[in-house]
Amino acid sequence: MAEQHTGIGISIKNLYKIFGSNPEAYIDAVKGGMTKTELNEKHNHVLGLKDINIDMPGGSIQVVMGLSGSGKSTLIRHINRLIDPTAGEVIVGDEDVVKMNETELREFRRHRTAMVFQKFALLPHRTVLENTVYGLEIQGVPREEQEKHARRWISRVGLDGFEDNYPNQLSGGMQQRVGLARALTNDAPILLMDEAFSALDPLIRMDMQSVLLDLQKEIRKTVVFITHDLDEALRLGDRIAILRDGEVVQQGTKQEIVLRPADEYISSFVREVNRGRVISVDMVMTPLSGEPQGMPIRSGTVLEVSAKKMTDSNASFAHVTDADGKPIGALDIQEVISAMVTPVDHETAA
Amino acid sequence: MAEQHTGIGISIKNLYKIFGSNPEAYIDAVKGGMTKTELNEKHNHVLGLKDINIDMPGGSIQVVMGLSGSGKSTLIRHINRLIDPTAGEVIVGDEDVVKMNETELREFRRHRTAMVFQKFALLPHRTVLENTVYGLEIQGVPREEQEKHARRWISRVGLDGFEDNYPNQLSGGMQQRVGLARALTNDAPILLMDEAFSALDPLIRMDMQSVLLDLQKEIRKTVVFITHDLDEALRLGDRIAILRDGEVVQQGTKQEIVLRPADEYISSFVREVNRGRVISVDMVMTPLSGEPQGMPIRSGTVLEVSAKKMTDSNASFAHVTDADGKPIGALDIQEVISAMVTPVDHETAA
Amino acid sequence: ASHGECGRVTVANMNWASAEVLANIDNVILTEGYGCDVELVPGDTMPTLTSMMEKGEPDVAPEAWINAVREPLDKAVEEGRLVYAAESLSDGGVEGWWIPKYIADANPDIKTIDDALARPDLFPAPEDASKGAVYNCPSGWNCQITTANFFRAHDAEEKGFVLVDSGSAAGLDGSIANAYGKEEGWLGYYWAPTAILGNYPMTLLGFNAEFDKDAWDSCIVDAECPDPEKNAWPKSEVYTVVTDDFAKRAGPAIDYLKSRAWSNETVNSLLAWKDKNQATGEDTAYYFLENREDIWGKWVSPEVAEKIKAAL
Amino acid sequence: MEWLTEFPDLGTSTLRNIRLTVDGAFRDFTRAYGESIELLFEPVKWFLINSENFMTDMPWPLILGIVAVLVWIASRSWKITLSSVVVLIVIGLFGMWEDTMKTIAMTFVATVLAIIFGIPIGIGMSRSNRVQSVVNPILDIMQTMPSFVYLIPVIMLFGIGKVPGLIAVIIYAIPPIIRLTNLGIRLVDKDVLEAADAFGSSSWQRLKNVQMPLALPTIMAGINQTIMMALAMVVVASMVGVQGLGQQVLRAINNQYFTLGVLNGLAIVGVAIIFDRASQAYGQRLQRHTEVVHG
Amino acid sequence: MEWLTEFPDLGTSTLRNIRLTVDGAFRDFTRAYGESIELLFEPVKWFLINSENFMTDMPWPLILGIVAVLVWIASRSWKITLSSVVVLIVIGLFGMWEDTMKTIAMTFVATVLAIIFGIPIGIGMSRSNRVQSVVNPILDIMQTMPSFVYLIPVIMLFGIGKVPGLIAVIIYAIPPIIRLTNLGIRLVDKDVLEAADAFGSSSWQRLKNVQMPLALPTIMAGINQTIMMALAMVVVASMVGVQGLGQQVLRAINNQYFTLGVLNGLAIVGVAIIFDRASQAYGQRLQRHTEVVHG
Ligand SMILES: Nc1ncnc2c1ncn2[C@@H]1O[C@H](COP(=O)(O)OP(=O)(O)OP(=O)(O)O)[C@@H](O)[C@H]1O
Ligand SMILES: Nc1ncnc2c1ncn2[C@@H]1O[C@H](COP(=O)(O)OP(=O)(O)OP(=O)(O)O)[C@@H](O)[C@H]1O
Ligand SMILES: [Mg+2]
Ligand SMILES: [Mg+2]
Repeated sequence: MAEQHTGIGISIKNLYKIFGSNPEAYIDAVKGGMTKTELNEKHNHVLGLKDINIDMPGGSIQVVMGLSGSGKSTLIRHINRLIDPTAGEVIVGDEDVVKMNETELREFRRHRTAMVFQKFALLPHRTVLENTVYGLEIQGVPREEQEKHARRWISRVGLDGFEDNYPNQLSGGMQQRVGLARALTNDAPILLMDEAFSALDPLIRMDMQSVLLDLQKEIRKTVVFITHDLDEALRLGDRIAILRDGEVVQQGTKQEIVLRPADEYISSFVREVNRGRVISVDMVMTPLSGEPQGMPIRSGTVLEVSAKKMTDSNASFAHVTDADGKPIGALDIQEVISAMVTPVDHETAA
Repeated sequence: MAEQHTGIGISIKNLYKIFGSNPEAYIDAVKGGMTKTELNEKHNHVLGLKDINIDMPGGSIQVVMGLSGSGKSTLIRHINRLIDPTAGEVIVGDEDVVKMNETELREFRRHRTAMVFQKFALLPHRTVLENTVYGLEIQGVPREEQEKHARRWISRVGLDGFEDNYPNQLSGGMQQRVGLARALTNDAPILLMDEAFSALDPLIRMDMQSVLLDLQKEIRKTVVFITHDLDEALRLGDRIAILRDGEVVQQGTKQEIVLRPADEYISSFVREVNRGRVISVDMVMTPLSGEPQGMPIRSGTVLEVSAKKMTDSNASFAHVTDADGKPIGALDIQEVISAMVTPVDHETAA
Repeated sequence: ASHGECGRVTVANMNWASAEVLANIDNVILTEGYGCDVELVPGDTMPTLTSMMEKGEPDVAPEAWINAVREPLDKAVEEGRLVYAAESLSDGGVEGWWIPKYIADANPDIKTIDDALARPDLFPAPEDASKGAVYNCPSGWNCQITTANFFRAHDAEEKGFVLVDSGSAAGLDGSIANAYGKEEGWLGYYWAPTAILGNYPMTLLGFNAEFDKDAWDSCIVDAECPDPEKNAWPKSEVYTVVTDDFAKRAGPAIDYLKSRAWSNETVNSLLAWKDKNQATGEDTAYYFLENREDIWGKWVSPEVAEKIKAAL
Repeated sequence: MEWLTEFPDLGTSTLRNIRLTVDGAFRDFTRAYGESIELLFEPVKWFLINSENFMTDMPWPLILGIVAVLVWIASRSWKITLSSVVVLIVIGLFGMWEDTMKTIAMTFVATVLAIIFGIPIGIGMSRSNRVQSVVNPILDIMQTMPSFVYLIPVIMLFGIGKVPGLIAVIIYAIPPIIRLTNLGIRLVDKDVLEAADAFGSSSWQRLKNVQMPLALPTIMAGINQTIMMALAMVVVASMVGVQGLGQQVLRAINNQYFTLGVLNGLAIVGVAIIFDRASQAYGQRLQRHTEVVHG
Repeated sequence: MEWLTEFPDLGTSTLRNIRLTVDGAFRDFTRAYGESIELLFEPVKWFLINSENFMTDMPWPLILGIVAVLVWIASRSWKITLSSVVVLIVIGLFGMWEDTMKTIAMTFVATVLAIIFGIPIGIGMSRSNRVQSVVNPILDIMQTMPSFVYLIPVIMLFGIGKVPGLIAVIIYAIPPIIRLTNLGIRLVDKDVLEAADAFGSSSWQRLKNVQMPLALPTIMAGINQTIMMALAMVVVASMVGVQGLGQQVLRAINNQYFTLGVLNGLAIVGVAIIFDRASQAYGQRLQRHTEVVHG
């Protein structure tokens, strides 16, 4: 998609976080290379994040993935400073969040960020509507307007009719959607979403993904999105960063990650992806040598679709064309199919 | 997989659940056909479950899916009677759980069931180890044995070294795994798993799925598994039931669900599945007419693999063989590819 | 007297100064002189007397101000549960309305209750300075009713006074201390001998009437008496009260308790000493026994007196 | 061996001297500053006197009406309102109307003041461990120091009457509300607080929107205890000249009037229950979300 | 118009007759059954007397040692142990050792009994709304009925001495622990309880493993208040014949000895603080999980 980044960029620099009673004491040792296990066993401190450097261009969706416990939630909490780092900088726009004083931080959180929490964190004593208006209420927006926005989003996440229910009357997924509506109602340029769709069924999840993408089309927000679902990551993410044990092991565009995983860890990570629907022909085409053969296929078409087109017309070869119809590469059905198949061996599902 | 069901069967009959202050008053109206919306708007009661009838053969894995808020958690809670039904029966083995008295219910919960909760529900004042032994402790198993089992499972879910941490020191996925270890340590013949893997990354999730499948190979438990991940459902589930607004809209084997969705709702549900890895050639082969053509492909091979094999050897046709190598059907590459492609139109992913 | 004869005696140790001293004197004399096994039991007036009446425990209340608790006490004596021993304060307690000495000195014309009531401005009420105040006796004591009736008999209300409830002895004392602190006027009920009067010199006001026993019994002690007349306070009786049971088994010790009496003057000087030194009741008892054999010598037989002296 | 059972103290005369010196100093202090301190409390006194006059001068049917309306506003429950009125009528029938009115006037003022001051102090304590460790021992002193120990100096300063009574009641009644406000706020779920923070709540908004509502059950327990303590002090207050039911209790005690004591005691209990039920019902209304239980 | 400001009561003579009848009946009752009831309490009395004798006869260095050990066992904190010992030594130096020992003996027994009985009652209350609605008004009565109102009848039954003192202290000190145990258990998170149920916890296991540990902060607040209330009753106890610091306070009050009152009051406060800090530290140790905070 477009490179037109208008939102607020986030740039995390040399971020370290150590959990424990006296983190400062070990920061140098960690910088010097002490491992997470060593720190935990010898000093009973947990290394949450280690030397994180990520640039998130304004207006893009940055996906963060990684094993459970690898520090994703810890990282996202640093962006609005719900957690104070042990060392490092978190530059949002042109301000360092770490250096903000209390008032600045409050204003920053009010107007710049909105967050969806992994564990929902709804206010149990407030109804769905009251939860949803919370951000605007805090900002002092007139009540009518609060409700107008809130009702729109409640309806958008499919909770019409539940406005006056309390969270403990809702199912897990409904609660998660309240959290979502609450964040979206806030209408902040930065959206922090920590496994925001994890409790949703595929249909509503798709729908919510569309909500996010539509939103990106209108107003360009900077979204930091943690997810475990690679399909979702690929669908939403402009850029993906993968964490492991508190460190970034790879970051880049989604195609880079899927096609050129940096190591075994990441390749096992992306193994399960439905490649036919993620990878576009551009990734597998070979440079044109001579005349374009077979049928033309538009650049950007995913493998699944082009395979179907080619087999439907019984063609073993095709060529890829750009937006103007100019041929830019050659396709071979065999290449297409083998790129669609998960590269490593796997059991045949029963 | 095998049909050899040795575990305890669960059979749910005519189950109704209405939430609200006076559910009995409306049960007849609901049986008479009052809808969820009507009940909610007119009488301020929520229809949780409506006329549920499901037979879960002992020793099998029953997956329950459905939209967020469709009543999955409510249903699973009826099996160990954390929720009392408004009407209906829950026959486990040959006892009706609804009719048990307090002592029977307690014994039933101790020795027959173990549960993983959607929201984890860990005991915040107990360490990981203490949480994990909870079920055995309750049963009065000697401490040493409790710990032996618990440590095995803690290690199996990948939480070695965190035995003495409190839940609030763990990440969301780690907490979920503690819930998992707690349920597994209990070693009960019935496992109730409410979105038990939702907070896990794909790798650990796969690993946990394997744990479950391995477990099923050794001891056949009866597992009720709620998930939103269709791939997971297809991988684990022997049978799948799909709920909507408190009603079962379809139940059957996974292939039935994927290939013959009962209605638009379910087909949209299964649309996102990675069909190439779920559907086997048996589903798309045509009856043999004449001699078997092309290469032989073993019955049970998934489409993805057979497509690769066929394109690799440049074959447009192949035939399916049974375990003994006897041809049982014909395959056409075009059929294979088109069965792999998601049937409805979808945007080409960017 | 041998140990066997007297045995265990419990003596109420009530918590105002003179009673405390007397209880400690009894303690020493009964222990050393009569070989009793004495235990001092602390307690407020009413719990102590109730316990004596109903449970016969403690055995002795050395100093009971009869007026304050006349009704239940008379009933118990009638029923034969309690017995009056000596009138411990021989010349009786003095009750009446008092004013601080500095007011009396500054206003020599104030000699009687009526004189004082003519000057509401001198005795401002705590919650309404435009009125004068008469501080009443603590709640529940008999004097609360009698003072109220005096108040009415003297038409104090019409003269611009209010009757202020003091609540407790501590409250009453506090109000005096407060007035002294500010050198303000104070008019109200009080009694002697007490430690307070040593600390805060006060002048007793005349009564404008002679004691009239009939009117007293029929009207002044009745809270609902319709039309009280001026009267005077009789001498207040202060007795040692013992349980009937103890009176019967005490042997010679009861003779001591029946003869032990001292005067206002003695008590006042003793209390002044006690207060000056912030001494305990025990200290004061020893001080008395060491210095005033002239008084206590008369309470016991010479042999007993010897034993006591030997123990000091 | 006596030194073993007798603790070696500073010696009688030393102790006596200490006491005499301090007493003297204190007495001089009250004489010097008594009046100015007393002036400070004039408004309180005025307020107390007037609220008492209001209660006693007002025709009783009106008082009943006012009480009913207030209880109704707080509790929105006919049952509680009706029983409050019945309790007052029974009290009246047994001839304790006037004393009860005086007691209500006094304890109402004291309770309200205790709550008004107690909750902010409790909030302050919950914010900072430093403040907590300073305030806690003060509360310990307020609750266990026998009231007469501090009342005597207070009486020396103010004379007997309503002001020392009020002081005694407040000192004794305020600690539970402070402690339980502190506890309640400290127990609020960290996750929810984090969410409030993430939206940029100021500390006041966080307090008002999250901490107070979620701490409410505990705070209401504090209010209940404060009411109980205030009414438990009625007798002590009457010992320093506050009129009302306490005085009758004292009379009963000093004359062994068992029934009179019980009746007046029950009247105090009745007032306590009216205060308590109305305030608890009010608290209950503020936390409707807890009524909903899963399953 | 007098009927408007004067509540129309039952009339003086009716009321007087009621009182006389009840009083008489009660007196007859105590005289008839006093002894047998007294017998019932013999063990309590015996226990009280012995614990007091123990405290006063024991050489003081041993007492200091025992206190230090007990406080250490409870709190595992050198700071608290050391300050407890220092407080006791200062009390001793100021010549209040013996009275303090008596007070400690009495209030320790009372507090322990209040906690032992209070927690189960609170648990019972938390289990059933019916029980709660019966027990609550009883607690209201226990807290607000002036102690002397019931003490006079108790004295008629038992005479003055330690037993009525103990009764008074317990009646007054037990309600906070009952109420806060009840509250604490009722506030326990429903999700966690559901998990405990799902594993088949019996109600005792659920109580022991989940409800009590999670209600602990609130229960500890109840214990704190119970300790405070018990020590606040020291003076009242001494009015009905319990020896100790309360007696000195009364003496101070009646003689206007300001310093003596303050010193003895502070000794009571000191004892309260020792009890409280030790028990709270013990409670703290039981809830280590709260020390861990996210971020
Ligand atoms: N205590 C309650 N009171 C009222 N309604 C309730 C209650 N508990 C559940 N419900 C309603 O019952 C319905 C089903 O809830 P349930 O938790 O079973 O959904 P679910 O299928 O598990 O959804 P999810 O996938 O989001 O977890 C929802 O509409 C919910 O609002
Ligand atoms: N308060 C804390 N004290 C100690 N360790 C902590 C604390 N909070 C987090 N951690 C540790 O930090 C690490 C990262 O946790 P984090 O919650 O960021 O993981 P995550 O990537 O979000 O995992 P998940 O996908 O499971 O949510 C974990 O090892 C966790 O144990
Ligand atoms: Mg996380
Ligand atoms: Mg659910």
